[in-house]
Amino acid sequence: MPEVTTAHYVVLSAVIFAVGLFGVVTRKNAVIILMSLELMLNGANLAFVAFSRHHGNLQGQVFTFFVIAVAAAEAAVALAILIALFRLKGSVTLDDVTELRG
Amino acid sequence: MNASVLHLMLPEIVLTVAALGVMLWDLWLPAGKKSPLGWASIAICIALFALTFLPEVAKGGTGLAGCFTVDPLALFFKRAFCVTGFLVFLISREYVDDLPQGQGEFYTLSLLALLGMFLCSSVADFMSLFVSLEVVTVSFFVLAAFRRERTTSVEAGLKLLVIGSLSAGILLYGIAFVYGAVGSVSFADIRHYVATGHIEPELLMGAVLIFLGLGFKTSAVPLHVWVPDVYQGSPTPVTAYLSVGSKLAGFVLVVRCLTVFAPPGGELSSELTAFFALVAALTLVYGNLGAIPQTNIKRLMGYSSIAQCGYILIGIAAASASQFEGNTSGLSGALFYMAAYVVTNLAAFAVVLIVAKATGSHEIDDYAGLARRSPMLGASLACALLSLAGVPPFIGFFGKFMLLGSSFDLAHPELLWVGAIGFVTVVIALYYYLLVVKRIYVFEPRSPEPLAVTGRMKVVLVLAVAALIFGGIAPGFLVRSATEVVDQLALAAAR
Amino acid sequence: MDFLSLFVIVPAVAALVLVLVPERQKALVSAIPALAAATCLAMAIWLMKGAMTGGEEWLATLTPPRIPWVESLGITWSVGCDGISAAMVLLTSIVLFAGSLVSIYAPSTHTGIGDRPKTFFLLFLALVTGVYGVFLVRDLFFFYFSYELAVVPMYLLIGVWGSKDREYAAMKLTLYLTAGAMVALAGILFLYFRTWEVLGQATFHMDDVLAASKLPAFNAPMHGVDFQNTTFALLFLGFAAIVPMWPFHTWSPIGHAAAPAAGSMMHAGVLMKLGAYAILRIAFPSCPSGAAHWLPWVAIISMANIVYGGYVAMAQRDMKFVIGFSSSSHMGYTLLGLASASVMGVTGAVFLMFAHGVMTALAFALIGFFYDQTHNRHIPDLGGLSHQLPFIGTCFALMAMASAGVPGFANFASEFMVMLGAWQAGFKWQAVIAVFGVVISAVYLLRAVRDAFFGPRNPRWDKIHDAHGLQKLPYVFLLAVLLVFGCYPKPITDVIEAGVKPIVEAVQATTEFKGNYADRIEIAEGKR
Amino acid sequence: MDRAPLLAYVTLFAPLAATVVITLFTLKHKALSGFLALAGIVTGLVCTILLATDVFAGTKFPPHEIDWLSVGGITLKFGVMVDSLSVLMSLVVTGVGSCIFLYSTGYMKGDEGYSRYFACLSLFAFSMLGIVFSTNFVQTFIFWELVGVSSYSLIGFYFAKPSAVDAGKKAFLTNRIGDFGMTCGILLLFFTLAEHGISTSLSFAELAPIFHDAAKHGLDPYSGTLALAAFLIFTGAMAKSAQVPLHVWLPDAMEGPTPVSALMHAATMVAAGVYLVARTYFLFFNYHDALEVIAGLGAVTALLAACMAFVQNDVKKVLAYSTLSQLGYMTLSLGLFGPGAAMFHLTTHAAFKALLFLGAGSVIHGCHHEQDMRHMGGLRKLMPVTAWTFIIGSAALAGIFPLAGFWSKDAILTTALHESRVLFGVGLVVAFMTACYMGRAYLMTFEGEYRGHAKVHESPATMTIPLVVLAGLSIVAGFFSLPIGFLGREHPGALDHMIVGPGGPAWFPGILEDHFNLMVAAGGTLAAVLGIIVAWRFYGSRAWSIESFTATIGPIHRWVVNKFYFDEVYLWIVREIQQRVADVCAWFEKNVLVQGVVKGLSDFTRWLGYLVRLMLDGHLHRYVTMALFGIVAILAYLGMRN
Amino acid sequence: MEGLSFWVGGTLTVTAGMLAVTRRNAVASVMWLVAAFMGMAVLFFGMDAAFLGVIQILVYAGAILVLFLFVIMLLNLTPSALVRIDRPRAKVLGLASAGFFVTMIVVVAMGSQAWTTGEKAHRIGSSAGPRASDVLPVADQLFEQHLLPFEVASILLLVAIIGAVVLTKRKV
Repeated sequence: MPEVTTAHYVVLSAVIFAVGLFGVVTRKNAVIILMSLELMLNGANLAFVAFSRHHGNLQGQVFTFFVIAVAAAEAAVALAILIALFRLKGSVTLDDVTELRG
Repeated sequence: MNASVLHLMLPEIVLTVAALGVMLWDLWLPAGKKSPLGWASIAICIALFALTFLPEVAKGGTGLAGCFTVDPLALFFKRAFCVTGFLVFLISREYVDDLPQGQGEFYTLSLLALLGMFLCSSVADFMSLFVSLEVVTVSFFVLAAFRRERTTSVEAGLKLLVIGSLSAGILLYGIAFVYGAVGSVSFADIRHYVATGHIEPELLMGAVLIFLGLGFKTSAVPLHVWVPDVYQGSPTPVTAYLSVGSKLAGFVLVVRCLTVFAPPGGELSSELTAFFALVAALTLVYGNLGAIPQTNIKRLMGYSSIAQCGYILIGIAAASASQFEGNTSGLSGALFYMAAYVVTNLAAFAVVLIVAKATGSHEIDDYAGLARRSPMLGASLACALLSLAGVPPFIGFFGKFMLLGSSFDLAHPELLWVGAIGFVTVVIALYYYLLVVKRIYVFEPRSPEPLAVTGRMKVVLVLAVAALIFGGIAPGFLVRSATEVVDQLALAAAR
Repeated sequence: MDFLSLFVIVPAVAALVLVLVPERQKALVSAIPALAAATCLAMAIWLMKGAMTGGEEWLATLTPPRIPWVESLGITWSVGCDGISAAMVLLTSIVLFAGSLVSIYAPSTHTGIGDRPKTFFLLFLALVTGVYGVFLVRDLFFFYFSYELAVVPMYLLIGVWGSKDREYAAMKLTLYLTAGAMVALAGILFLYFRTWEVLGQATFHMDDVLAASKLPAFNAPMHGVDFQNTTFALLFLGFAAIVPMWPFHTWSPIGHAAAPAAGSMMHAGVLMKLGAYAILRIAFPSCPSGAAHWLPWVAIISMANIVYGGYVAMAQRDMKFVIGFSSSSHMGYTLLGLASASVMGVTGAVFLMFAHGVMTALAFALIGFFYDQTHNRHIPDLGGLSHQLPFIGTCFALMAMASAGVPGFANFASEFMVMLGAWQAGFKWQAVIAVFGVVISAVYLLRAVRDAFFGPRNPRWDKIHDAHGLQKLPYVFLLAVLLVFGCYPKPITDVIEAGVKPIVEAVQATTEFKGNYADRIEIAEGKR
Repeated sequence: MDRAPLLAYVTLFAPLAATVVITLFTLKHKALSGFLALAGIVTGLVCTILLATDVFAGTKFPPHEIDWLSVGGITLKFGVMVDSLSVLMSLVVTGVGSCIFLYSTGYMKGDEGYSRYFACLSLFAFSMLGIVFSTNFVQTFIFWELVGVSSYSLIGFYFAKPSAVDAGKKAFLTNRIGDFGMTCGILLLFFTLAEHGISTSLSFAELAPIFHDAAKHGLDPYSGTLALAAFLIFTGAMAKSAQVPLHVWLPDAMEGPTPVSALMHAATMVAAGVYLVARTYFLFFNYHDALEVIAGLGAVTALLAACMAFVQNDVKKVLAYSTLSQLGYMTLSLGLFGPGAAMFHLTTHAAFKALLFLGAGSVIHGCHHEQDMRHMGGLRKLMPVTAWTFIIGSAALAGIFPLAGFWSKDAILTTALHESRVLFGVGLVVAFMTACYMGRAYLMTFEGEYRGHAKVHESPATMTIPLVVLAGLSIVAGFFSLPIGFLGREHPGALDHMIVGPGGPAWFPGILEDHFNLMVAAGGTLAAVLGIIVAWRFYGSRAWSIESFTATIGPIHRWVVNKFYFDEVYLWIVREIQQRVADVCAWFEKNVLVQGVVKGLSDFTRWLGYLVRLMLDGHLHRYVTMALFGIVAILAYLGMRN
Repeated sequence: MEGLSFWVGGTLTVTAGMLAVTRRNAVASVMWLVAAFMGMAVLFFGMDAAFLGVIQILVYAGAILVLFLFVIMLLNLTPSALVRIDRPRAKVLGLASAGFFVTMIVVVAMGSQAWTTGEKAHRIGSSAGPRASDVLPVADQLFEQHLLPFEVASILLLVAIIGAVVLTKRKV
């Protein structure tokens, strides 16, 4: 098993980020899209922590802490919007949310 | 924490307290009698504006372990944000007073967004940057979806949210790369690192991802995709606020990051110049072309907002190319233009609000004969749009002149092509703005009854138009302040 | 405030005052612009009189010190006046005066400015402010500022108060001219930054640019291309759109046709002259070798203007289109005069700008007069109008004569000067074609006069009235101007020549000139 | 200022003053307008007579000039040249002019545009005098054009009549074509001389000595360029003096009021071309090729016009073609080194042709605007004064001894005989034809039975007095040429003395020394008498049938009746070439430039706008995909830069 | 130890993440996402970031995802409502863009000398050595070095609270 370097973690984080992206692009369900966005943030978090270890300082870890806080805030607002949407439309499918276009 | 930090942060502290105060006061005011909140918010903006001139604040400095800095750039933008808030709150009253509920929350969130903007202009490391930016962004998620009983508003909120989160991810990834390359998130450290000649691809990639992520706020291609939809769907005061406040918050960070990634002597800047040139060109073309077939004024303003971002990016590209040395008219032009943009755009939105209130429509066709129904509204909107189009004697003309001019500096010929595209798009822009002006002046009104304008709005319009013209004829003062800001930045960046 | 700045300030202040006057005060609303116009005319006459007696030296004494405006960019408010400017200012004042009178004394108010006169005059004055600015400022930034300021109000003037196709015409005109201005701005910026490089100081002042252009470093190639050739081409092409040079002329006839009378007058009379003036004022002196490089081509294109414009005019049936295309044909002479790069030709070109401005203002005023009542400009529908409109008919015939280059009117003298200049520059065939162009212009103008004004009385137009009393004033005034300067052109040509001479001599001093104008004859020295 | 230039200026500007005053102030006061105009021209006449006393006495005046325009080393001047030539011409213009002005006050009575008429007529007098006194080519050209303008305004005087307006337009445009050549000629002349460093002046007084002594000034006297310039300048004269093929306007110009035809299209304006060539003869003298062409053109014009005069029924048209023919005569003389003879004929012709026109005008006036000779006849008894003066005029035109025409025609024929026998023959034939068609005209108008319906009356005194005066002139004008002692060759004739005498132009070939040739006189007279006899046989006694004659010559007659198809050719050029070119240009403008390029560009931009708009179709996932692609593309672009 | 955590945690995160974004049933997605976050926690632990690992489980898995679950239940997002999830074209495009993005990052990351050599760089700001499981250095960072973001984060949460309330209050 080769030695695990920072680059390995970066690649892994990119893969996780990409999985999130994939979800955002392909899913129609707004809830799943939100979850995919969370996954993307986690990808970035991984990179931060890996770099934190790489550089031997804790800024990356602290940054991750804030990212989690931001993610929580975003999730709260996002879910509130989804609820509002659901109340109006009866669904949270993106195909129903195309009134604004052009 | 010592007293000097408290002095430095006085506007932010006042703003926080005020926002919370407004939130609490709301609980005491009976429903339907919420207009004092609006007056209070306006007063807060005036007070903040005054506070920025307090010697303790104005002299600048850093605090909070180097995370918070007050320099001329921050002050310039803070003042611009005060004006933004002042005008937005003033024109919002036309709209918010009619809301069935939630006035208190509206003002609180708007004030908190303003706080986010204030923080954005003062941050000195990427951690604070990210969090402050998110304060602005999340506030706007809520504000955009504020009319939750309307599908368009909620749709706008959702679209803003998804693209916003995506761009936050991009931004984060960029910051991560920069952090990975440098080992610090502090601006000073990174600037020092860049200035000493490191140009690793990961650093470049990080920087580019950061600027791309910030492009969400400034509505630059390719993360501009939310702009037209959200502008159209959001409540009109929010659109106004979004178009100015959110954009400026993005730009102050862009400028700030530019001092980090393109300091004198740094070798990253040629790549960044190419990047900005490309993005500016794409943004210009996209915004201006997309605006041509629009029939909804708010959507038109959305595309126009993208286009304006493109012009500012020309100046940013020139700043990146000149690396705060020699001719810095690109950056000062960008700052000038942003300040001009505040007044111009808000004047336009004021008219949009009034017309929407009277006619209930945002269709451009309903602006037919506006100058007949209300000469004042017609003239104000026409002036604002022509200023956006860059026509003398309005302030937008001078801004565009500086920005486009900066791209023709023979010292960095690689920007010539962007300048050329800028010139072409100026003509296109004039076309679609004139389409609106045509409806205002040339077409006959659909219904002849005059539009009423409240005294308050009359004052706003007269002031705004006067500012547009005065700023266009005598731009010296504003240019001087912008130039001073840039000079200070150059000094700081060279350190 | 100095005298020259007053030309810009008077209309601007009048516009500001007008903003404050309520729309109901109709008398005041028309009195203010008329007063401003009269003031400007008086000042312009005084200026020209001074220039005739005192020459360039006297004009130079009028130049006030520069007022810094935006220091960091080197923008100053600086005005100045030479012979060319003096002539153009006089032209502007004349057309402004006549245009205000025509607007005020319009026989009916239907297509006149009965609708929202305040806004009309406001825009009109804004436009005039810009025009004066272009002719007087000596700072490239303010030059461009004024140029754009003069272009854009035209959109509304045409769009709101115009006639058929006004929306299309207004949009086309504005976009075309703005596009041209953009190209020219590129050239201006090149000059600006090159001057900055050479002098080490940001300045938009034309004198500084000229001073820099004398230094060898100014001409250093710009990334492989010749600096002057590129810059001149940009400046020329940009400003040529408003001249209007073929094939960029298509905005002009329809623009004229759609505009209201005073708008057309201002537009064809003065606005179109901005282009040639700008070329002469900026492109020639700053890029003399670029001028010498490109001008032979301009001489060829100007033929397209003259002949093509003339023939298209011949095929038109709308009176305003006839005059519109004839304008683009006549401006070909101006281009040819500029292309000759000789004192005679260029002076002729400037004088032609003056003469054509007055003539075409007269033409559009006259057309406006009868169109106001007939609501018809289709020439075959008219006919015999002289029976009902003897005064207007006579004026129109005289205008046609002036336009067709009949001696006695200033147009003849100027066109003849252009021909002399062109031949002198070695453009013999161009000169011959230019002479032929005069024949063409006579064909369509006489035809227009015949079909519209002569022939049996047409009872359809029995209801319309001829001009009477004060209504006649603007027409008589414009005709008198044409005749006075046409009968004795020396005073004004002397003034113009003094302004033209240094500009042309700079071009003639270049090596490029000696290569391109090998055939040129040193008439003055009688060499060879 | 000296007395002479001052008088010349007064002569020149008095009619202009009349024009200005009439236009500005007295349009409503008809009588006053007429008086002012008459006063203007009579003032001119008086001044000219005063000048003539000096000039013909041999006083020499330098030209008086001021700078009209002076730019870039080229100076154009304006001034007056007082010499025998100009004074002679001025005498013709003001003299005949005064008669005609006076005549007009009667003829135009009651016309709506009375004041306008006199304004235009005075303007014409001013323009014509401007040519006469001109000192240089440019000034000549300026007044040349002004003459065209006043001619336009007077031909089209009855602007309600489309034919009149068209005739005016035709005259103006035909003259414009001539002026086109003239301008080119002036430019070519000026710059050729300037190029060779010979002269930068266009003044006659300065150029004449140069051409006279070409070698001394380094001038190539046989330069083709200068010959071309000379010929081009002549094209101006060709148009104004209505030489083939630019003659087509003159017959149509008869649409104007008859006094106008008399003054301009018979006596003075059309003679301007001859005057111009005479004035600038120094230019032509060296260029024999140019002169040969001129002579040929003159001969052809004289011949063709005489032919066409036979078939006209409109009395004014007959006179018009006769004028054409006589102008051809003068031109012939010019081409044969006889400017003096040409000027002589010009002078006499002015008198008797004006007389004829005014006589015709009187007839027309008397017949209530009937111009067709077929509806006249027998008018001699009804209008005796008119008839007798008409006879004098016709005889003078025909060249009957001792009337004016005899002497001048004789001078031309002598010149012709001296240079070319062929052209002399042409001259004789034309002389015969002239007598013949004038006989026809007289006989059809005044003899036989009255064939019209309107009541005929003799004209008022204002009209008959000029007739009598001009008849007197037509009788005596020729005697001026008589040498003292009749055969004494060493004493040239008075006219000759005037022209080439000390007060004459700087350099000018005089009337030939062997001025009077008995053979020529006899030949000419014989031809004229023959012509009259033939006319009498056809129209007087009706011994010969005109119908059978026309049938005999068939195709020739058709050609003549159709005026040799000149008008058709021009019409074809105008319709098929000029208008087609105009249509093609207009088509190109509309469909290629406007609809094609400009609209194409704007449509393309708008289409791009729609395309961009389509990108945002409301589907969020597409937005995200687009954004991602954008980011990837930008990163790839930057990656590729490295 | 570290290698093991990388491979185990990495595999778990990626697999579970992929499953989470592809499940039709939203509840299943959430459950898989919980698994993925657990994998992340494993990775954090492996990198001596125990504090973060705990936070990850507590906040993400414990709070945020439970919130998601609540909402899903609240909205009654039955699988039947989610039948049409496939977007063939979008899938290709999404895959392609995501793939490009990753490729680019990988190329840059693998090209970086510093990151691939495995040695721990100590360049800037590495005053305190990483004493992994200790919370104190993190606290120092949070409350001393990065107090501003910490405070701002609280405002952010306040915004979120107000927002959530204003958007979901019953009465419209």
